[in-house]
Amino acid sequence: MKLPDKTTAMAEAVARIPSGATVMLSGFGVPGTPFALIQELLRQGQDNLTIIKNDANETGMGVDHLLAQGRIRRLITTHIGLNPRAVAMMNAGEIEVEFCAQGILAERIRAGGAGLKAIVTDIGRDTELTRGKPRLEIGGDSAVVELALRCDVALIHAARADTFGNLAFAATARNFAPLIAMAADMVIAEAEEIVPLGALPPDHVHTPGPFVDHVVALEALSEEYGVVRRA
Amino acid sequence: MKLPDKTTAMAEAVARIPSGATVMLSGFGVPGTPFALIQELLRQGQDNLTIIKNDANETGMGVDHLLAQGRIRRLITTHIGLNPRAVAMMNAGEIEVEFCAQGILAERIRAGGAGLKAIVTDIGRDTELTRGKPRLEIGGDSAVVELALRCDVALIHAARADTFGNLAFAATARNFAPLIAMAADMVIAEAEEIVPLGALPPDHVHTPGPFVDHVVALEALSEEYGVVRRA
Amino acid sequence: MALSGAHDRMIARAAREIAPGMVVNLGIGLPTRVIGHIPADFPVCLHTENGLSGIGPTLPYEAADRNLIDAGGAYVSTIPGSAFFDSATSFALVRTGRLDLTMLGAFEVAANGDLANWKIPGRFTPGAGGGIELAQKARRVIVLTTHTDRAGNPKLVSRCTLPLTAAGCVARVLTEMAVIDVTPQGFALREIAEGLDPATVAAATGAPLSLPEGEIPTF
Amino acid sequence: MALSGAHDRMIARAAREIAPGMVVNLGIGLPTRVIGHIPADFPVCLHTENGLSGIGPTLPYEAADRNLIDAGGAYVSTIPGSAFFDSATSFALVRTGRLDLTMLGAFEVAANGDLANWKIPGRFTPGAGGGIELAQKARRVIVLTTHTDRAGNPKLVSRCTLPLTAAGCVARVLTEMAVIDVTPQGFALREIAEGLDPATVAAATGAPLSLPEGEIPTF
Repeated sequence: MKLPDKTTAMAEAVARIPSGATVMLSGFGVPGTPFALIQELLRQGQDNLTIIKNDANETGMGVDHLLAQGRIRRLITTHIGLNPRAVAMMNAGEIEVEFCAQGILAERIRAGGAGLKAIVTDIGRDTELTRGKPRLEIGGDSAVVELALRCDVALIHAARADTFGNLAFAATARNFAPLIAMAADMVIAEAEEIVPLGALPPDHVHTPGPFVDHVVALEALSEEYGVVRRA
Repeated sequence: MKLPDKTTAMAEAVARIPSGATVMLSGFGVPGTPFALIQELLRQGQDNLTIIKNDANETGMGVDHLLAQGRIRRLITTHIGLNPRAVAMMNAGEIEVEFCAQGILAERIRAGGAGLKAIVTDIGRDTELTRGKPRLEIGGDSAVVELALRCDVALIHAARADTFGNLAFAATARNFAPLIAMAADMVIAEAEEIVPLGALPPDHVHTPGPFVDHVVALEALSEEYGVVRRA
Repeated sequence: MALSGAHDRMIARAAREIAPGMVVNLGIGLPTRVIGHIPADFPVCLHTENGLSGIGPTLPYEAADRNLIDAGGAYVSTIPGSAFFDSATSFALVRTGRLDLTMLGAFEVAANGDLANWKIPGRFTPGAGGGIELAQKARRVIVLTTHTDRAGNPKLVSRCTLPLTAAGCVARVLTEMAVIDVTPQGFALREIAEGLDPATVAAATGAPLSLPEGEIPTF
Repeated sequence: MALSGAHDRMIARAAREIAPGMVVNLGIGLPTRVIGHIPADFPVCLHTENGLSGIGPTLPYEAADRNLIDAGGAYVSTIPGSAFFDSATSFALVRTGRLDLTMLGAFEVAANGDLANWKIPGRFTPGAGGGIELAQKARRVIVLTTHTDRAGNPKLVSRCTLPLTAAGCVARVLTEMAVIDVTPQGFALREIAEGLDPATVAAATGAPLSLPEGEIPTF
């Protein structure tokens, strides 16, 4: 037995994404956002996308480029407060935005990733975010049924990947990556470093290779990862 | 900021478990079973326990001791085929046994560990294992509502723990440990090695310290872990 | 944002809410500043919902790690015993009551403990982020906020007018003017900023404020 | 358990079901033995539900790692690129269709693809283990079993009498006697063990067995 090689050229991997696709993106703020895969998506021109990501990045970064070029039809997210364009486009009705409590977005994705249909929770019970969602009586208490989320493609940024697609993430760049890797019909991972089989210790793999379809090497690290001076 | 010390003496930690408690045990077969904590439970005499574990171990090991001494009232599990005593006690009505599909047991525990009320799944839909469970129509399909499981105490075997309770598991000894660590009101982890704070790289921790209440050092490794010759 | 002396004293006062051994989440904005007031040898575990337990000191630009931020985007550090985890695990910790305390910002806090901090309809809708779960599931929720908004309107109100983050979740409100508890009878003044009198606090509060008998402790 | 030549040929035949690049789970019992027939350089990822992708060769007693077993308890090994994970992640992989193929044992397989392999009421109830999810969610389910039980009763039946593991899940049955597909019209003979004739197979089968036109391939 030896494990198959899944390394793929960037352009070839991204070309498998059709317009109209539902795409999940890793990243919480900057760390973990797959900036290079997003750039390739911009270059290739796919549009009418449904994007599922924790946030909409900030002006001039990641998701913001897709918004600026009008590629996004719908955004499922938790917080867009750092992207004025996202807020403005939402207010103008140019994109649909569905907000979710952050941990419930994580769990809905994970539920899709675990092959479940839905989760049942009391989170957001008293808020407008759960208005209209089905309810279920559990233990005398009214709980909300939150449907599992899956996507056509997950785009992931990893610190290291081996050729079979085992992934390791760095620090808080992990965030949603292991979850969306489970919830996609096709997973494309860009990696800062591609290592030979056996270089990632089996106990330290964050996303097991069987979830990953394509591993793309990064030639250079996007400037969007750079540390910025904040006020 | 420095992280609190949670090292506790074995007897003191286990003394916090009352008779009648619901106790989750890590382990899939031998690897990961907390044999020393089980031995201390035997010594202290708690009974009328509800045990939640993947399996009932084999004759003369772990759960089997608790069964032999009549300490278990109810067992929630996936497979007891390797423990003739468990099968016999079930058939004789001396213990209640609730069977669950293995991955659904894992997800019910994880749901409890994620603070969810329930999960919704199509697994086991056509089997007697889901008979009597509530159903929910999702996307025109009938799915089963599986209630989350939580417990009073989780007993866990770790390869390494630091003094704050960060845990690392070895190979297939990981199995249910990270899940039950999330699903318990109190988590007691026995560790083959207790290392100083900082010795476990933050990217390689399997169970984060905030989930763990007590870390117990093992003086010797139970003989029950020994490799055995099989037919 | 530069803080006045009163704001600084509020932050220092907030730090005293943290008891040894706690697991604490400090929300975006003012609460994050509490980190600077925790002594280096104080036994506490700070959690950030983007996937880190054991937050260390905030780092200056030169020392920052591009992969290591808190939920507000500040460059933070680790300490011995830190752990990274994914977003699902992070909120599992929140929803199962493993957070002893969270401090959150607010647009409005009501006398019944309701909190609104994610949406001002038609004006600003950043989204709820992790706030709903922190508010609903931390064992103790303290709101750390300016007593009034920029226009001078009270943030402590009889009933929230904005969409709720969570109902009945707030135990205590800490402002530059006062420490106020949410009680079954509504807001109750517990401590007051040095140099202020209760009438001034009451006037800046948009709901009845009960005063303690005897002298009011200051901070 | 010692295998006869016919059983050995069945296992070797089963190995040929595995295509390059597949992710495969080999169930407890006979299926596990297929590992021994996969060439060292064959590109395949073997999965075991107790938390390992990339199973390597089974190890003898002397070389075993006490922490490294498959779901059947056999001491296995890793290969370059193996990964360990918890039980929830392991079944996430199963339930989301990441398994191209599973081979399972059976008490009974019905002509409509129903599988029963976890309970013989009143006699033996080991529990379902991971079998339900493997049967229900792997992209292709092959049953690998002796053609009859110890008493000589057929395991291939018109309708399962035992409690089901999953309904309509089995695509193919591989025994020491034959390769039989489950089709909309019921069992269909595809290949036959060398030296056997179709009538013998049909007689050992508890449901109608359609025969192919022309010569029947042997294995």
